[in-house]
Amino acid sequence: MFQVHVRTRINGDDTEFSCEADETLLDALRDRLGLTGAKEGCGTGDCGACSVLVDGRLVCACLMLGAEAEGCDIETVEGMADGSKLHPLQQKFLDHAALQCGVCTPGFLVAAKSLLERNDNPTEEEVRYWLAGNLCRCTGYDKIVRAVLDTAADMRKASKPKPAKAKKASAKGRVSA
Amino acid sequence: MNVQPDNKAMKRDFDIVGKRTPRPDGIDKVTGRARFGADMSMPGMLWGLVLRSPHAHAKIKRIDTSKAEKLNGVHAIVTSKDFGPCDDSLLDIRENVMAREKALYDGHAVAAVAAVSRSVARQALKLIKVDYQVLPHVTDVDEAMKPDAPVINDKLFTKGLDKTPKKPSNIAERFEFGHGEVEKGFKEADLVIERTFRTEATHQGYIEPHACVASMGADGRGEMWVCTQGHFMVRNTCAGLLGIDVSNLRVTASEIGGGFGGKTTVFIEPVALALSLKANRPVKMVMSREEVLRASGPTSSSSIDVKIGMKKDGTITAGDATLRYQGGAFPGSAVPYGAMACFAPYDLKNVRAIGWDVIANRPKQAAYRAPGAPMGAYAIESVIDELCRELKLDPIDVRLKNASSDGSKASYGPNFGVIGLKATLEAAKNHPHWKAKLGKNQGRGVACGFWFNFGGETSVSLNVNVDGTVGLSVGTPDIGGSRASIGNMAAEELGIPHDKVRCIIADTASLGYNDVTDGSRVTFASGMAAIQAARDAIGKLCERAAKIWGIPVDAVVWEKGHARPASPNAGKHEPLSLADIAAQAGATGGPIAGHCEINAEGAGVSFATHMVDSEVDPETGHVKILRYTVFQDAGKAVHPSYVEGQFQGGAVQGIGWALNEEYIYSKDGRLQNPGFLDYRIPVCSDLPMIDTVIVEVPNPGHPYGVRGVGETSIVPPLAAISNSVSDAAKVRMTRLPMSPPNVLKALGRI
Amino acid sequence: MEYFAPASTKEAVKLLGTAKGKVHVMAGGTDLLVRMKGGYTEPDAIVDIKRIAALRKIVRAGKGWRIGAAVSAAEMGEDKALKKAWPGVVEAANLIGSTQVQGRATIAGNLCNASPAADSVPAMAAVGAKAVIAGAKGTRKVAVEKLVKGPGKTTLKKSEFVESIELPEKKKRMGDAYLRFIPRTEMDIAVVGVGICLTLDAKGKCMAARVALGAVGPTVIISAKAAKALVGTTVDDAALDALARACAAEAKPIDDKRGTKEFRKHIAGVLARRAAIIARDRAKENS
Amino acid sequence: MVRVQVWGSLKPAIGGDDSVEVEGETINDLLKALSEQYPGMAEAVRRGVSVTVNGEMYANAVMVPVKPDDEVFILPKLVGG
Repeated sequence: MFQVHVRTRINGDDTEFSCEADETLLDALRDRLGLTGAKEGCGTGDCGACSVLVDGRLVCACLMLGAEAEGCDIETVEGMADGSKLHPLQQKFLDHAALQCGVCTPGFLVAAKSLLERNDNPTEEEVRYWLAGNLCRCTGYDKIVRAVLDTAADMRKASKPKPAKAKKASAKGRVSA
Repeated sequence: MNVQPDNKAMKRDFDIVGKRTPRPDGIDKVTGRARFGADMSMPGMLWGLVLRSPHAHAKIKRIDTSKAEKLNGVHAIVTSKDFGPCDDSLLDIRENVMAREKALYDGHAVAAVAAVSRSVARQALKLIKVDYQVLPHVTDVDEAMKPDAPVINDKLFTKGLDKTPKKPSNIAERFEFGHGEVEKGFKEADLVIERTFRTEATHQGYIEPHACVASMGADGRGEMWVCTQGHFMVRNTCAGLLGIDVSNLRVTASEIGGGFGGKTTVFIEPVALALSLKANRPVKMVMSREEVLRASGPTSSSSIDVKIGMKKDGTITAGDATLRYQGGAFPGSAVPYGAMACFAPYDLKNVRAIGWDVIANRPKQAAYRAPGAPMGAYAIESVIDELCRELKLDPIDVRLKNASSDGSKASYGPNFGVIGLKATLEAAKNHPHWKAKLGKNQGRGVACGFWFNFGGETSVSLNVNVDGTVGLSVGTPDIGGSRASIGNMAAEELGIPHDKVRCIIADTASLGYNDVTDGSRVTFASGMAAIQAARDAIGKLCERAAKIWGIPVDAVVWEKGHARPASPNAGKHEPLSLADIAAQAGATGGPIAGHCEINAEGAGVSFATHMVDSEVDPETGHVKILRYTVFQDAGKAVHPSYVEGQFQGGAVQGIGWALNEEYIYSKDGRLQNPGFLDYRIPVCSDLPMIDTVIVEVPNPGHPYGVRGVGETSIVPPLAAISNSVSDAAKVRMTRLPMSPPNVLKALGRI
Repeated sequence: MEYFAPASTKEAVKLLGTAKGKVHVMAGGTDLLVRMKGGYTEPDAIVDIKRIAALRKIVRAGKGWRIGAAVSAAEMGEDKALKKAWPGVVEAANLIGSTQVQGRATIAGNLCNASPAADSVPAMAAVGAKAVIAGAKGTRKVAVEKLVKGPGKTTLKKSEFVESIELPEKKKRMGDAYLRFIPRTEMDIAVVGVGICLTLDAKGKCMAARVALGAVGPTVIISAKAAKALVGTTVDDAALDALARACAAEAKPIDDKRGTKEFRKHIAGVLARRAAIIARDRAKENS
Repeated sequence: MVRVQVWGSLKPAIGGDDSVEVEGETINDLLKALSEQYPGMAEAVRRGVSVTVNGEMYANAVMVPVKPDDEVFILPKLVGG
């Protein structure tokens, strides 16, 4: 099998690896680099358990080849905490009991981080739609959504106080009830 | 043994139990460090993959593995020939993990390879040639019961009939439960409603696929790393299938990414072990999502007839139900539990439930959260709802009027002990949700549900460390925070802070046997054992204090984490903390530990009432869940956050089952939707917040009053949602899932 | 398998022409990798076009727009001007898969994957989008609905690939909309999709309309009858009813795991009605 | 003698009634006596049953004592999820 040599930066560390040309980034992270925080729940982009950030963009590591990561900056759940200091989302997930089995948790954390980096004041609906690609079978999502909303509220408090935005539910092109 | 109710303890104010403490595995799980099934690697490890039948039913004429064996990098190939004689009780499992004469369902394992990489293993699978003779198949439960249906197993003669039939069929067994005379009861009714309901098979849908690493050495000793609900079960089953002494197999439970009953048996684990045995190298196997859906253990599909009679005042005069469940290609569907549980919420004079266990060309069903109960409850609670509507009666009042209560005779036989059904109904009736206004195309439904809950074999070891901390080893995999709840109960009993107890899941070589994490038993049974182990340790701590003080041990009491003289007569001694005594353990007699090995009894049944508002789009048939409230008796909520989590998770799995989840088989008997794209579990944007009300009617069978909470929460939702949708759509729904095409059809729009 | 990441269109075309065996062009890869995982395709080579800088951009092409084939749906959603001009197309692109998939998936890939249920295709077809195809003999343009022959099949020749998608100029009193129906609220494949673009005159009467139906035939259906139901009307209830009837009649769906024929035909009408209202209101806002 | 009640489909195995009296001081005694007296019961016991004594469920603990006035019920062996 044709092997590809890939140079990347992962969680701030310059990292090189070789992988088969048709190997996913997820397999490369897990099996070549020992970064098993991202999980494979489906391998088809339907569950979000393998969520990572690539050049700041939220993606499923199972839907990207390892070879495509050449020159990319990759962030995984392993890079979220600052040493022993948890990221606020990690702490809130614990405070809100937003995990039961915990296998979807790395994906949710990375996805939620990506949301809050773009929008520090999401509505419940915005949180729910942003996280729709992350499946959780244990919690019914209730405590996860609360943890994300609570983190956002704390992060807003920590930065400069802003008047609350008037938010309208986004209809987009979805047809539901 | 049974731990006697400790009423004083139940009424007391707890220091830790009932508090929302941090979970001990929390940091690992939010930082990605927690090691799940697929996260383990071993030196020299090979990758194992399974070749699966593309046919629903086929004779396996020949398997030619010669080409695959020659492929460079392939180290072992196994087929059914590698699974020799075993105990009768394991025969079905042996055949399910590797097909023998016939492939019995789409996805049935036929052969497996171990190779140096996944890509080599994939190539090898393609080089294995299997000659199939395709046979007629049947996947539908009602079709499978017909006299002219293809017979899947010609050695299957229906059990439970007055006379065993002479001809084999797909009907494995008939079950009957009940008491009184239903026909007499129907005559006393003012209104009798009879309906037939259908539900489709669903899957537990755990996010983590089955995964394991098996390593069998040349010395005949093996180790396994497995994501499972019961590593002792994995050990005993694998050892039994491969003829290994139980003591020669050491199994460690990984962190487990959900199970819900689906990981209470084995699939790839014995195969990995067989490959490792043959290759003499560790072998890792991880199922793909497609394999999980095609070839693990989904739940039954069902077809149910219900007839219930009611008086104008709401009294149920009789209930009769016939439940038909297909449980895949082997006997053992959950139909007896469905038949036992379906009428359990009601104290009925005349009741009968008949269950038919049916086989079909589908994967062998495994347990799924209160196995068999949700479908039965769906049918019965739907008819009760319809009776209430027709007779213009309040559905909660009617349920209260007929509800089972302390001492009433259960529909399945024995008398109930102390139960909390009425308390959940009262809580529902008094909740603002019940009175909230509904809009156009919106409806509300309620339903009750019951589950037995188990105790079972449990072993716990508690070690007092030199610094006053405590190591607590339990043998029930932690599937949703049980290390927190069990550790907290031990800390409560010892009178030390919760973070001084470290609770771990010990491997099979380090602890006595434990039944699997199932039957909502872990917080109840392992908790009870942890309390007993703590009491055992306290006894020893008191002995040491007595030695240190030079007084008799019965003059020492344990209070708030300290040994104290029982009375002034015992002399004046400064209380000794657990840490004080632990520091002197070596000098006063050696290590201090507590143990408990029990077959835990007194689990105490559990009831819930669910209330749900939905909105139906009459043009598309789309159902939106607007509001949901769970009322469930937890006995005593040890860790309320995780009790709420069980309530919410069960409700949402029920929402999926009710609305969109289903196994879809095509005419050729192949599964059409083996992926999360088309096996549609609820996503975050589908749902509202799930409100919870924890009702606490203490279980006298547990020292702290605990009842299992894990399973009951999935029993009422199918019915509650169907009742809600029926209210909104103004038409009685009798088929699950209530997917848009099915709803639109029920509405008569297509 | 070999992996190539050419830096220019020219190089990509050359690779496509010379690579041996089964060669796949990869843009976002969100369909291709799923098909590889399922064993439905085993490429001998993949040509990743994301390293071609020109294909990573959204640029104005005259008064219209050119969206590079490697531009992700998320990037389209973040382009305010594009979103303002063709909200239906952008919303359709933003319905493909999850947030994660949005970060990779492209409308060119969505088109070339040639799924009958592709979300962005009816929306693009409704506004008259064109695919710009690069090949050994330079580029050619083709209407998006002409690029797909049938499920999984395109009219692309060896060494050709879609380099960009061109959207026309958004004129005054034009409005577009795309709606799809799925059983859940996210993450499903469209059971039916309807893209509509219409142009009103100064008095609010519909002068021109294009109605494109997805997932109700082997390829997207451009329905002249449905358009006719709108043209000359004020897109009132009567016109909407006629539109719904026409769409239900024009839909030629199959029964499958995602829906029955009858259901899909019915839904095509329901969605067309709802999409037309949105398109009409957008056209009014754009006057 | 202890009166033992059985689930509906076991009635034929004990002669058509829903209960039968047998001699015994533990669950084990009762199951053994039933198995010896009724071949149909032997088959059921071999495959596994749950027994309730005064409403308390015993999955496989057979040394539980029973008294003549106890309510004893034999049910299918239960599993959970």
